[in-house]
Amino acid sequence: MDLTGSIKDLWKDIYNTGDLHHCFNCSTCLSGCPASQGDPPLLVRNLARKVILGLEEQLLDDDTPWACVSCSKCEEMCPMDVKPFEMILAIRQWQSANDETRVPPSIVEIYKRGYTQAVGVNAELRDKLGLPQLKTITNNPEQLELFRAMLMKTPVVSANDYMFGG
Amino acid sequence: MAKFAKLSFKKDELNKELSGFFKGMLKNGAVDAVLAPMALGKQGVRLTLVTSADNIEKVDPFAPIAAVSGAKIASSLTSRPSGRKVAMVLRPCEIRAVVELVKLKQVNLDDVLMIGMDCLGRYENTDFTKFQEQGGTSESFLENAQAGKTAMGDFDLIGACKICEFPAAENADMRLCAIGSGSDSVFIEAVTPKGEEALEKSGLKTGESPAGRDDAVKKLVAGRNEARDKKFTEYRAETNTFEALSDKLAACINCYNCRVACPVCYCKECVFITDTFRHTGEQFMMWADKDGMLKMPNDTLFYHLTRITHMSLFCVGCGQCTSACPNDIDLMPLFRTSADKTQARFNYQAGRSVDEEQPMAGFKSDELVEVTGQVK
Amino acid sequence: MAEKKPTGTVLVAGAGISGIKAAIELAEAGYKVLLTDASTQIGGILAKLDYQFPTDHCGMCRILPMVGREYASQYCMRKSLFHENIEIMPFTEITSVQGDAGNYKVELLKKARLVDPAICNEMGECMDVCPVEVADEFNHGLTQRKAIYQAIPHNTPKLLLIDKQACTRCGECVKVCTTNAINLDAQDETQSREVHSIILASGVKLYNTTEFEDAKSYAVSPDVVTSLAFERMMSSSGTYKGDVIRRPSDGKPAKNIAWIQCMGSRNRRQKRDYCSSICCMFALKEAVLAKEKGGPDVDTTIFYMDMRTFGKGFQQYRDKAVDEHGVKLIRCRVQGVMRNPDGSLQMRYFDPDTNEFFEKAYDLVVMSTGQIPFETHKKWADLMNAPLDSRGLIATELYSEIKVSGKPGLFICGSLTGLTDVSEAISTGIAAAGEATNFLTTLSVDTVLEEEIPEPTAHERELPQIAVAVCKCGEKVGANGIDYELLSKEIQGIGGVGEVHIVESICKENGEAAAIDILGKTKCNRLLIGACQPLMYRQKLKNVARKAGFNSSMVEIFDLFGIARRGMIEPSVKDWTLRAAKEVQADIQKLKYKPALHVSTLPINQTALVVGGGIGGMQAALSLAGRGVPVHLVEKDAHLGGYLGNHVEATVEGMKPVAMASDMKLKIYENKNITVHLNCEVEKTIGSLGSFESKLRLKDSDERTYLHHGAVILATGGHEGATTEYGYGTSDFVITQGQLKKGIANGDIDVSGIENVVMIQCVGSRQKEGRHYCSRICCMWAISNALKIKGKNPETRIIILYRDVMAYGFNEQYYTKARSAGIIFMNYDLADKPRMEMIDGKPVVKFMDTVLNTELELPADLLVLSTGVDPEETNRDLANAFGISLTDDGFLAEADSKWRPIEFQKAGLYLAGTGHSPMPLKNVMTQAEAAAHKAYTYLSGREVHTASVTSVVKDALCIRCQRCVNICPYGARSYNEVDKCITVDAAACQACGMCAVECQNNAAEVTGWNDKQLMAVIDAKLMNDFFSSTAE
Amino acid sequence: MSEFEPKIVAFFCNWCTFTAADLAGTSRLSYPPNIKIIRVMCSGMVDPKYVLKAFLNGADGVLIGGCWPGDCHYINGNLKARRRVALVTELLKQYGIGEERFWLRWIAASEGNMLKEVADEMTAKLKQLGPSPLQNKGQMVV
Repeated sequence: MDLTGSIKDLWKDIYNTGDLHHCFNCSTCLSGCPASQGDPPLLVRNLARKVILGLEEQLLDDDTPWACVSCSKCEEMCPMDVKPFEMILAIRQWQSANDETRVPPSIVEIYKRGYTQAVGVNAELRDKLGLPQLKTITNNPEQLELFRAMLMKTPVVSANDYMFGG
Repeated sequence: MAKFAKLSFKKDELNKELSGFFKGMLKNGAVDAVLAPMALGKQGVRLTLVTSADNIEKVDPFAPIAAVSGAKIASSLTSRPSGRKVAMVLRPCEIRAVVELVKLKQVNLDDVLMIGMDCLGRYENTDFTKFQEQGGTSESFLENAQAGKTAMGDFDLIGACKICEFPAAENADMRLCAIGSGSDSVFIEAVTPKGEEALEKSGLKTGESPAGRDDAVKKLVAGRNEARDKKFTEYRAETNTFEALSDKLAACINCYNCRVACPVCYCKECVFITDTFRHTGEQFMMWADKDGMLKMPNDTLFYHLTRITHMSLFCVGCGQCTSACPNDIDLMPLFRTSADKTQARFNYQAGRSVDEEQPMAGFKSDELVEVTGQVK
Repeated sequence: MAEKKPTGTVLVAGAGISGIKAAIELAEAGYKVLLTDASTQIGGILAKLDYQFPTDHCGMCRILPMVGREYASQYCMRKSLFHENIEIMPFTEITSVQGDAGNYKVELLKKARLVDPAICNEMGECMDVCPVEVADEFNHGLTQRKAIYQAIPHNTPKLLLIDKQACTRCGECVKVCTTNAINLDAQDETQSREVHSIILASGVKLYNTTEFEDAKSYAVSPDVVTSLAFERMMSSSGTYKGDVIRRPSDGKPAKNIAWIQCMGSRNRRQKRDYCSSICCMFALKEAVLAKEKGGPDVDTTIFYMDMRTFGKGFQQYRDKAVDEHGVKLIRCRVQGVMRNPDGSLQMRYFDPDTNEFFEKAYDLVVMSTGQIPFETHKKWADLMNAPLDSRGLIATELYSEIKVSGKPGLFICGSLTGLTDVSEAISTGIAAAGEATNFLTTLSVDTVLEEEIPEPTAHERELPQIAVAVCKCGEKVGANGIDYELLSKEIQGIGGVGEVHIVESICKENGEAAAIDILGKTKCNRLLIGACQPLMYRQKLKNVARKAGFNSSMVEIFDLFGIARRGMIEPSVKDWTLRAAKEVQADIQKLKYKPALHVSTLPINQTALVVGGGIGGMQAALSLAGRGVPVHLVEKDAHLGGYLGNHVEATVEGMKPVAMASDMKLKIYENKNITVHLNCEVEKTIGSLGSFESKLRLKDSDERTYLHHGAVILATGGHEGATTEYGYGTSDFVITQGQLKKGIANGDIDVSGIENVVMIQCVGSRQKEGRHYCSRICCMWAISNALKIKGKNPETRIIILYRDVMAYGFNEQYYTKARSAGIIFMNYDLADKPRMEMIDGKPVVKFMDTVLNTELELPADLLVLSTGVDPEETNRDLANAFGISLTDDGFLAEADSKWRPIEFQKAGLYLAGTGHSPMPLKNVMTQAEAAAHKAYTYLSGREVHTASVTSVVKDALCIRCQRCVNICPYGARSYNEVDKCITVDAAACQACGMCAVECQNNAAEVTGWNDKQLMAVIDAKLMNDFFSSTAE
Repeated sequence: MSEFEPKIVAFFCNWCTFTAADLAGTSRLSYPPNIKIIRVMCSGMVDPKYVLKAFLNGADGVLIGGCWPGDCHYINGNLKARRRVALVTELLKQYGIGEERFWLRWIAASEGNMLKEVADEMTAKLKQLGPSPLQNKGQMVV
């Protein structure tokens, strides 16, 4: 991809702090991020890189910021104090501001499986640690059906029901 | 590709023909001098340094005798070089000793034209006199020896020669080839460019190569190897303990003749005659007290063992040590069996090449790990 | 006659490797040193390390003096250190410093050990009976020790002490002590000393994982250890006695070990925005050793951000670790460690090579903990009333990392100059000694006057008669000691012994007098003194002998207790006595056959030759000339200054090499002591320390000049590397960092309107083919150039393509500054290098973004290449001229990469600057100062004393085979072509005896270690009464 | 008749192995009195003559202790020693003194425990082998 097309100063519109550019891609934000286990995975480090390079289209199409579960581990552990969580929120705002029709994919996710993102994916690890498997709504179909019906009553879902595959 | 010049001779004229060759080289300035065995009448056959072409007639390289090792003479002639070109006619074992001495900076080959002769062995000095009395000549010797007939009544070749694997000379510029070249001719081979130049100057025509030579040499060596292995096995069985060994050496009187005669024992003075081994009466008494008695002279086994550590890596098996012993201790197999092991350990071969580093001169950080058997 | 000036004295605070080196260097130069350390012993961190990178070996002893070696201890540095001019005060704090440069008044607090090492006979029962057990800090709490203990196992004497905090004063130890060495009420004592100069050599505090909250998510188990603790786990004297490495928690062998880099460092949130410099190599070394010790099935992984292998030989070490030992390197900083029920340690990481997440369990996790410099710097600054810089570090002068700003006479070295590896610690130590000497020469002080060495007398050459003096101190020996009557009876019977004297406590004054009196009267010509702690009393006893009229080479001291007791537990009095008598036989034989030795002196030509007129060479020349040493400065080009001094206007730290160089040039031409030889090259140098002769060739001419000098400093620098990669030379838009630097400085390159700049690092560097090393300065050059452009034009987009950003130490701050200025750093892989295409006259750079994992491209208005540093080609000729060797990369090969970084194997030859390896300006200055001091140590006097024990040639026996010449590791032996004989350079010879063994008839021999002596010793050892000492 | 007690002559390098011996001493690790230590400056200083002398004088074993490769105070003395030991071993073997009686070991300054192990191990080995063929014949046979 040719960078001449990219917007050098995009970061000013999205996350205009003195912190962003300190990122040196150490991946601390990745290694402990629960949402990085989702599909597609949230890769905080990559978001920072896209903002810095000013890859507008890629960022607009990128739904992973919505997968963040706000645990703010990255915020706590980032050695360069980039404040990744704040960056993620900033990206969400910027995406919404640049596309009124946008339906946060997390809602689609919630509709699909009852959660914004994959819960109970770490079944193996739980086994290993001798923990019982989570009773998630995802693997409790009739509960999930009720839940979907409930959601369908909300405007944002009913207005875009085509997105929720009926 | 080596060049050969055939030298045919009528009966009893081998040396005459050879002297013609040397004369040619001296006359045409291929060399300024020749060091070669010469027949000096009552004085027997001795290495002689000849500078005048007129004196070269008596040259007799194939005579089965080596009163002293030519390597020692080579050292005297070249360790402080004269600057004049010398052709040296030496036996294979002498040349191999020379190779070691070059590495030890005792021989300088810059002005030397090395001529190696095919060697079928030698007799002890005393036996050689008998040999001549019985009318033995170099020609007869060459002929008989190739037929395996070396024993003459009560004497035969020295032990070293019987088990020598190197009848043909390596590391020579030229070679005098007698093995497998028939009874009426020898060949002169130019091996190196230096040798070819000399051969040219000598005026001899180059031509056919000695057809049967390589096979003859192979055959000879095979027999020698067999004899060697037999000898080694016997000797090792006889000396497999220190006690057995010291019995073998019991007759030693610390005369040090063996190291004087040894071509690779190159020290000025042996350590055993330096102050280090000038013991005090108090010490002798102390040692005597240890076991209640002390055989004198002492340090004999110590001497021989030390000599092995010093020169077994350089030993070329010429047998001069045995010849030199006044008490007829057969030292040759002692050094050869040891050398066989020590040289093998460092896969080194004394006399093989001047470019081969002597084992004690170097080291590697990642070698011989089995010695300590330790890993960090 | 002139009145006696005081002896120059220097306080060296901190007895780590740099402090010890500084002390030794000052002592060698003839000054008195007071060497203090706050901890209970000397050695600093190195006391804990068995192995150092990049050699994985020890060899600390190589820092001992080479020429004046008999003035110093001749044993392993781990035991202890001794030098006639050094007073060592461990367990001592500096409480106040009054006065200023030239006459400091220092208050010292000598902590009470509660055990008097001078009396303690080291039987150790006290440790058995002590009921208190506490964690042993020497092994980082991985083992236990008693309240009365020995701080470091190797120390001799043992130097026991009592841990006041832990001690319950139960008094058990006092009861069992047979020598009354323990005094539980002993008080700390204060001392006041006057010194002329001070060197601060203390290490800095290390990041402590129990102290800082950002460590909490890692230090979750006893199996998570610090890198220093890991060293103790590997050490033979450590936790597992050199056995395989185990998990502290349950002792299971650790098969799967991970290292986490930058613990505590490179952390903006924790206000620690610096790199600790050595941890990367430290971790690599530990990973390699872990594999060597534990075998191939041990798995080692290092989690890193940038693998900073910037030093000499480091890149090769790294490649070897990865390619040959299979150490895994993963560029990811893990967020924490989780402890599994089975005790294993779970970590989740993202592997950028595969772009996948992994969860793995490890047996052991090692935290590469860094430095916390600020407290230490603050403490010293307050005490010395020295300035701190903006970073909170002791401020040094702009062009020095040694000289404290505005405080003449006060210097720093070692980790105070930034966490340093061994070779840098050594260099800064020597340089600090050099600066201190510089300073002392401006004062009215003297060096220690060397006493006259008596020639051996005829009496010494007579038949050996040995007087044996046995030191007795009743109370010390007590119950389990030696029967002196029996001992002297036994010894009297040994041949060669003339007299035996039992003298009461020679270590005390009255005993000393008595000994001198008795021994003064003896008819004997050799003397053997039996004492309890030879290492401790060596000097005192030697003085006794000298006062009694003995040539010190005729005196031996034997260890009455140590040797006798070795291998015996609680021997009976008789056993012990007989063993002592038995052991002493060997010493007597050795002394009996020892020739009368005497120290010879070498005349010194007090001139120095400095090769290379760059900044390093000029600095060395000025430093020497400043101390009154005449210097020949040889430069191959037509002008002084070298690469830096002619091309580099400014560095990122604000140094101005060109200005600095022109200033130095002025000083040099003004200085009467310096003769400059331009357009000259050294063709051949012969001779040895003190008397060299060099042949100079004037370029493109037959003119030859001959110089005579006593020492040589090679300061051949380097220059920016050449390249043909990335279309260099085909387009004006493709230039090197050097060209850009210069272009910006002199305005040839206008960057104001410029939009896109791409910089590529490591061009032709850090790869097996090409420069197989890191050039160390390129990252900072790129950053400083990029910042300049940003300064002129903030809108410019600058992308720096790097492999590892080598912003070690406080350079990290410039890396951070660059990023916050909007400069974009993108990592590339050696296997997938960027490519350049010329598209309508512009270089278009195509490269893989290893973060987004997509191919990017950018047309650059300027493509700037970091082509590294090449050594001077002329090094080859120099190597031949001086008989020295080069590294595979063509740099000068120093004697020892860690312990003798600025010396060559051959005495009298030293090196400094980029000729050694690429390095920043400050390091060049340090090495130049260090090399200058090395040379000065010998050039300051008209002669140097060689050791009395050296190898000699017995010419009458010598056959000139030159095997000794080939075998000598110090080039001390040479064949003199003119006189046709072997000569020995007595200053270079270290008396290792290799020549003596190589020589078959003892024409080569080490005096004092000859065959006669050794064989007599063997006889003595194999007497019939071999076991008499253990009979019954 | 009490158990056979081998006599072992040990040449220890001044820098590493001798320090290890001291360390063993100060750490109060006892090792058999069968080991008679001779301090030399470097393992590279041990002349083959010394080894022969020791055996001829009735030693049952000879032990040379030096620094690990790379640690040598004199850079490479230990590596040269290693070649010499290989040489001397080759000829001792032929006359009934096998490798098990002549050891070279790397023992670093901090390896006091290893020094003890080596000393114990060698003493045990020699007890098992019995007296050297030269035992008590030392000067008589030579």
